[in-house]
Amino acid sequence: MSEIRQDSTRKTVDFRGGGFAPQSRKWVGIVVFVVLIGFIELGTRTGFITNLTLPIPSDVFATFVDLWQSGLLWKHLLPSIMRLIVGASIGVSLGIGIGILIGLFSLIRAGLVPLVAAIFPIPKIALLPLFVIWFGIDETSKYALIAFGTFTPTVVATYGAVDNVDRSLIRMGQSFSLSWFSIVRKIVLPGAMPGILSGLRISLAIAIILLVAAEMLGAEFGIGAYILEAGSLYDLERLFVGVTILSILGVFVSLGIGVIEKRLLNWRV
Amino acid sequence: MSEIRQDSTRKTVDFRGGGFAPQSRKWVGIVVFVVLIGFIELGTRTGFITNLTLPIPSDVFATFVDLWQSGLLWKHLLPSIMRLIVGASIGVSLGIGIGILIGLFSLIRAGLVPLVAAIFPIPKIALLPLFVIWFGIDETSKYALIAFGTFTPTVVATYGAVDNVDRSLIRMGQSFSLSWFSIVRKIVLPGAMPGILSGLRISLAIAIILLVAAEMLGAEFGIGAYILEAGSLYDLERLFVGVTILSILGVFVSLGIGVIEKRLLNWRV
Amino acid sequence: MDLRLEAVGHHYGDLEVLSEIDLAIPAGKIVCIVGPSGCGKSTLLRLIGGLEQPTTGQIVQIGTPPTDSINPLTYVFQDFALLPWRTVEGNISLVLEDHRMPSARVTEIIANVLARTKLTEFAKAYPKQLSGGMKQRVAIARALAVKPAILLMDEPLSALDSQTRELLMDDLVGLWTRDPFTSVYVTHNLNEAVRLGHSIVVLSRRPGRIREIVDVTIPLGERELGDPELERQQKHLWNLMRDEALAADKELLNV
Amino acid sequence: MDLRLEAVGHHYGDLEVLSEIDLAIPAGKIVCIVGPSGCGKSTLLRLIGGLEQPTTGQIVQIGTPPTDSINPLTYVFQDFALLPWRTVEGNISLVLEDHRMPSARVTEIIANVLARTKLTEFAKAYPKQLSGGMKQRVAIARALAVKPAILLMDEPLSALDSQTRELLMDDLVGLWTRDPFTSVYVTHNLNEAVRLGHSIVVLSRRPGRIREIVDVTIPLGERELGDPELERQQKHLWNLMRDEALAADKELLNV
Amino acid sequence: TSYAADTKINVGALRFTSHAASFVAFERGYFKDEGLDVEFKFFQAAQPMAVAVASKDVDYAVTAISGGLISLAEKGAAKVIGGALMEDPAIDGQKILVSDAAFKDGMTEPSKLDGRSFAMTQSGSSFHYMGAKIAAKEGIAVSFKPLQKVGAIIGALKSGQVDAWSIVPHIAKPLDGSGAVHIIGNVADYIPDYQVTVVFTSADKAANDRDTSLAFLRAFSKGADDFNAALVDKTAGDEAAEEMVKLVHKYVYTDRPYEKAAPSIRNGAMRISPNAALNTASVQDQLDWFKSEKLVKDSVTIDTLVDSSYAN
Ligand SMILES: Nc1ncnc2c1ncn2[C@@H]1O[C@H](COP(=O)(O)OP(=O)(O)OP(=O)(O)O)[C@@H](O)[C@H]1O
Ligand SMILES: Nc1ncnc2c1ncn2[C@@H]1O[C@H](COP(=O)(O)OP(=O)(O)OP(=O)(O)O)[C@@H](O)[C@H]1O
Ligand SMILES: [Mg+2]
Ligand SMILES: [Mg+2]
Repeated sequence: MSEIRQDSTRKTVDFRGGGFAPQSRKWVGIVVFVVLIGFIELGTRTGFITNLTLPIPSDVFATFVDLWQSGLLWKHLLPSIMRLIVGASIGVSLGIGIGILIGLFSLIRAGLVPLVAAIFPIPKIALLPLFVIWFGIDETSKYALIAFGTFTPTVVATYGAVDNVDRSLIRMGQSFSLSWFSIVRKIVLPGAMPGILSGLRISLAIAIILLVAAEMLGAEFGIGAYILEAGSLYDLERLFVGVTILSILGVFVSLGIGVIEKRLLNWRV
Repeated sequence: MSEIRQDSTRKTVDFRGGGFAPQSRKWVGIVVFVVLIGFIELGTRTGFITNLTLPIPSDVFATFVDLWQSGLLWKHLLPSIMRLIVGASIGVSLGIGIGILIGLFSLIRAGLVPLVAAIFPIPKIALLPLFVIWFGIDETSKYALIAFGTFTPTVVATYGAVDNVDRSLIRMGQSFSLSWFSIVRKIVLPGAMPGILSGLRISLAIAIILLVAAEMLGAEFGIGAYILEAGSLYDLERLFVGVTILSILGVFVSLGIGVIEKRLLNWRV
Repeated sequence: MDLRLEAVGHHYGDLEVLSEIDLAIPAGKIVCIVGPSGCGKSTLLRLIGGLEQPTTGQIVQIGTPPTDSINPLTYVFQDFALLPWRTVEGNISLVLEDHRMPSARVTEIIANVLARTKLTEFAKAYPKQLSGGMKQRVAIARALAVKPAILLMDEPLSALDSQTRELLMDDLVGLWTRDPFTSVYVTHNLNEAVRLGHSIVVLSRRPGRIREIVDVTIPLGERELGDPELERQQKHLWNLMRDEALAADKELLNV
Repeated sequence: MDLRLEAVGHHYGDLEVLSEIDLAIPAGKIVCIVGPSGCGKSTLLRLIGGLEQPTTGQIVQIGTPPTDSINPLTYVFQDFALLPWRTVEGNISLVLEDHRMPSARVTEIIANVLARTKLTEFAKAYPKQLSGGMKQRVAIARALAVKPAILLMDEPLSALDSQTRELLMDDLVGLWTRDPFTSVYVTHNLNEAVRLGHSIVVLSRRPGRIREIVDVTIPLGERELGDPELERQQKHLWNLMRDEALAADKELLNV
Repeated sequence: TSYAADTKINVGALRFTSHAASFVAFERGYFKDEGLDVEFKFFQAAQPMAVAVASKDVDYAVTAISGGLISLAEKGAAKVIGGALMEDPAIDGQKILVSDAAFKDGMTEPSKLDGRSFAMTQSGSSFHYMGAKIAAKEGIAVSFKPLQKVGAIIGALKSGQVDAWSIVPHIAKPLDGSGAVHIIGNVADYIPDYQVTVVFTSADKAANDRDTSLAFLRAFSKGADDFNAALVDKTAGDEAAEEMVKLVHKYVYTDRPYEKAAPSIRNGAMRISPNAALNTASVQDQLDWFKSEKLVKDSVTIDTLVDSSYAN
């Protein structure tokens, strides 16, 4: 190995890497919330923000405590959760079923994909009058509306997920002469699971959003009904309590899917 | 090379591959539509489907032709498209901007991601009374509602896309001592483009869905207003005309994004 | 069981990929197939394994596979093709489950192939925990579990780094020496070809035709890194292929 | 310009990756670094290029880079790291754009490096149209465009098939012979190391330490496939590393 | 009457004081007395309630005459069988409101609303009808703003984005009290004997289940009589009024404490047509107006909408 000059200028190599890698700083999120709410509290109290624009956060909180202590919270929350569970279960399971059929069979794909694409941009509230005729005014119509709203995004996510299953794994299954049914059950379905779950995240957010529309249909209790009533009376405190509950519900559902993903997909890198 | 026995049983190798590869059969989609509409036409004409449940498709078509010939179609369609364009432009550009900031800066990410997650499941119709106060009942509030609705999904899609930009490309940029700004502009942004565009697909579908909610706010003309009026008058023919227009609008927007993707992302494999 | 390819040709639409392939694959031997990129090696292997049907010609089995062979024509893939959601064990049991065997038998087969590929202690590991070399060992164990009459290997070592490749070549030679198997082995790597092949089939550029078949007579167990006879054969192969490899490399792909 | 590593060590959190590396990289020579998987070769190269900062020790430049060197320490990556949305030309101009050169100068540089890497006719092609070998040629052209004082190459040929690798080794030797450059060349492949390295640094398993430095004295241009002296060196390296490679392979990753 | 013999019916209702007749009839057992086992179905808006009657999820309901109701009648799905809320010049009825900004701008009486905006929920709603009638009588032109929801209208009015509106007194009075909105007139001055809401059922029930329908109307009327006596005419004394407010509070403003709810309930007391009598002339006028606005088909006649055999 040849020798290196010792008498030359010496300088350490410049650092030019780093960055572009998000770091976790949980507390910042909390700070942002606290500052935001504090600012609104101050603004509404001093009148700098008029009471028409936003309610006073502490009043909203007091209203929430009232709602809780009166026991009405659960009376509103439980039916809504029930509607979410039943409606989303129907919509999601139908969606996954049809999505898989679309993913597996060219004929079904050709027939149904345009239909799903046509249904996707239809606003569900536009169909409310029809839902009353089709499904009545009881729970059925609320389930149906939520199911309908979750169905289309689930279908799209599912067949996308099936399409994305690594074809080399399927070819492997065929090369070992696995039956068609084994390939679907043991390779296609688990392979599509990550895509289906991340579709679920969107579907369930939509389900929560649709709660309000669903409870326009003759619901006495329910967070959506509570919000609608507050809105029609222009009662901002209650409106914000309702909206906050939905928002928290959404965050919990999202966390829940995160947990399921961790459990079910721990094989992922 | 050793010799092969010639006298043995001979049998060609069994075929066991094929399948699991979708083929395009465009006509099936058309057939499904034709059969479906034909069935409803027959059902509603014979009374097997009551006139409360569904309108007669040919009546819907006649209503559409009327709407067209009276010139009212454009009177409704143009303001809606205007609202879509302005509202979605605001929401999408803000969303992309904030999404990129979240993707690039850990502090902004930590502060804003929880906020966006909390806003996501809030149904926009619940906030209608507030939007009236905040933005009035003229076009501003309609733009704001559509902008608000498209903002959150765009943010989520954008920072996801930035996160997914191949880190090895960024490291390459750094190794050539490119400036931070060059890396963002020449590597991060183009790399995030496919993800941003596929997020746009969802955002714009949401924008169309929100048209109805937006036009709840004092709109005289607009497809959403047309649908709402038809709904309140239980005029099924007009309701279906309106819904069909939205659905076609959705399909066109989706095709449009497809074209943009082809243009902009022709570098993709 | 032997295999014979008779005037096999294949098209994808208008693209002719293989043309006039006549080839015998005798039992107990490893036949290596080399050729420039895109010449149709993988296609040829898929035809042999029945995953695709040749446009012309036919591929015949001569003789019957051993009765205990569960899947006579079995693949080992370049990308391992392990199910990431199953453990090593689970990946092997996958290919046995469709055959309604008593579960004791399944356990026995799995234990046996894991022992042969020195994987016993990794039975419960998930693919993501394994290095590339270990993953390919699992794929080989899975292939052995179905007692193949013929092993079809498509660049099984290409995804591995060269040190791991060296180790796995030793493993394959060990497996063959203890219990000779029949194999069609596709590779780009001429060193692998001369180390593992009893005969080496050189294909031309697309449409792939047989240009030459080189027999290597040194017994498998005695071939070593740096053997001058092997080096000579390798150099001969490289000289045969160099220009075509260069041309294949320079080709613009239309995607 | 020479480089000197002085007692360089590196940790990722609690994981010690490199320990006590002392190494000189003299101008005009190619230093190869080999070692088992995960021993810290890529980390070492990132430290040398200033993409990461060593936990202990320091890396010093001795002497100044030539004044016309735009980017003295320049990488060539295993995965090519080409921007798929830019043509071959565009990928090269990318690394020149930040330096406010007259555009005629940029065009001239691009034409020059494309000619040196025999890529002139591919100037307008997109990466997706190119084979792996061509992509790596583009990456090399890009690296040459900034007139590096030292080329840092991280397994530049590992993603290529062995025939293409052979062709690119010839190209690299050709480039060096015409205009000797300084390079740190990380590889797994001992054959590459003995074909391209003036000296070969063998690292131990993680934490990587220098086990041995092997000098290869045959001039680069005269080294050939199958040269017995090179075969001997390669075998020696393999014997040094075999057990560690095996152990590295068997390690369970915790992801 | 034995419980087993009771006819089960569903009655649609909004939680408004204007629906009090049904609540009274239920609470005081008048339905039971008629052999009706009533279950209330509550709605957030009148329109879905009308559809629910058409779909037979609800048997009887009370709502304003709207384009939707007429359209459903035209489809042979709904029939009006009686009257409910009505304007009575002697009683505080629906109010005409203007925003504070408009008020300060000089719009102190309805005649000055020329060229101004008038809020409504939707085209073909009762607000639309009222606004149009007021404008016609004053000989002025107003522009209508559809805002869908009462809440949105209140917001728009408070922030001065629409100029005028008309609404039942229990909503109008607190708004006037807050200072953000001003009452400038009474609807009754423009549409005397206005039949604001009507009792309706499905066409099938109206034609084929007369006994039940008549029983419902009888019980409903008794409830209306009690309500009118207690809170409208105030002939039953303070105690009865107090009791009536308490009864209504079981259904309306349930989440507010009684003290806060009581004034709103008292404010909301408008006359409910005695004997569920229907002011056919007013209905005819409304129908004619809907037709003239092309909101309903021209082929609709009063007989399509009203089952006159019940009109008494
Ligand atoms: N399913 C297919 N449809 C159309 N063309 C195909 C298909 N599979 C392969 N080809 C084309 O056929 C040719 C041969 O492909 P094949 O994969 O058999 O080559 P190969 O020799 O295995 O190449 P490599 O060395 O890159 O693995 C290529 O040009 C390829 O693009
Ligand atoms: N950014 C990082 N953070 C934490 N650990 C890292 C990081 N980069 C590398 N490592 C770990 O450091 C060790 C050395 O990694 P490095 O990539 O340098 O090894 P290598 O010798 O290049 O391996 P290979 O032969 O697989 O390329 C590995 O165990 C790796 O998991
Ligand atoms: Mg291949
Ligand atoms: Mg590395």
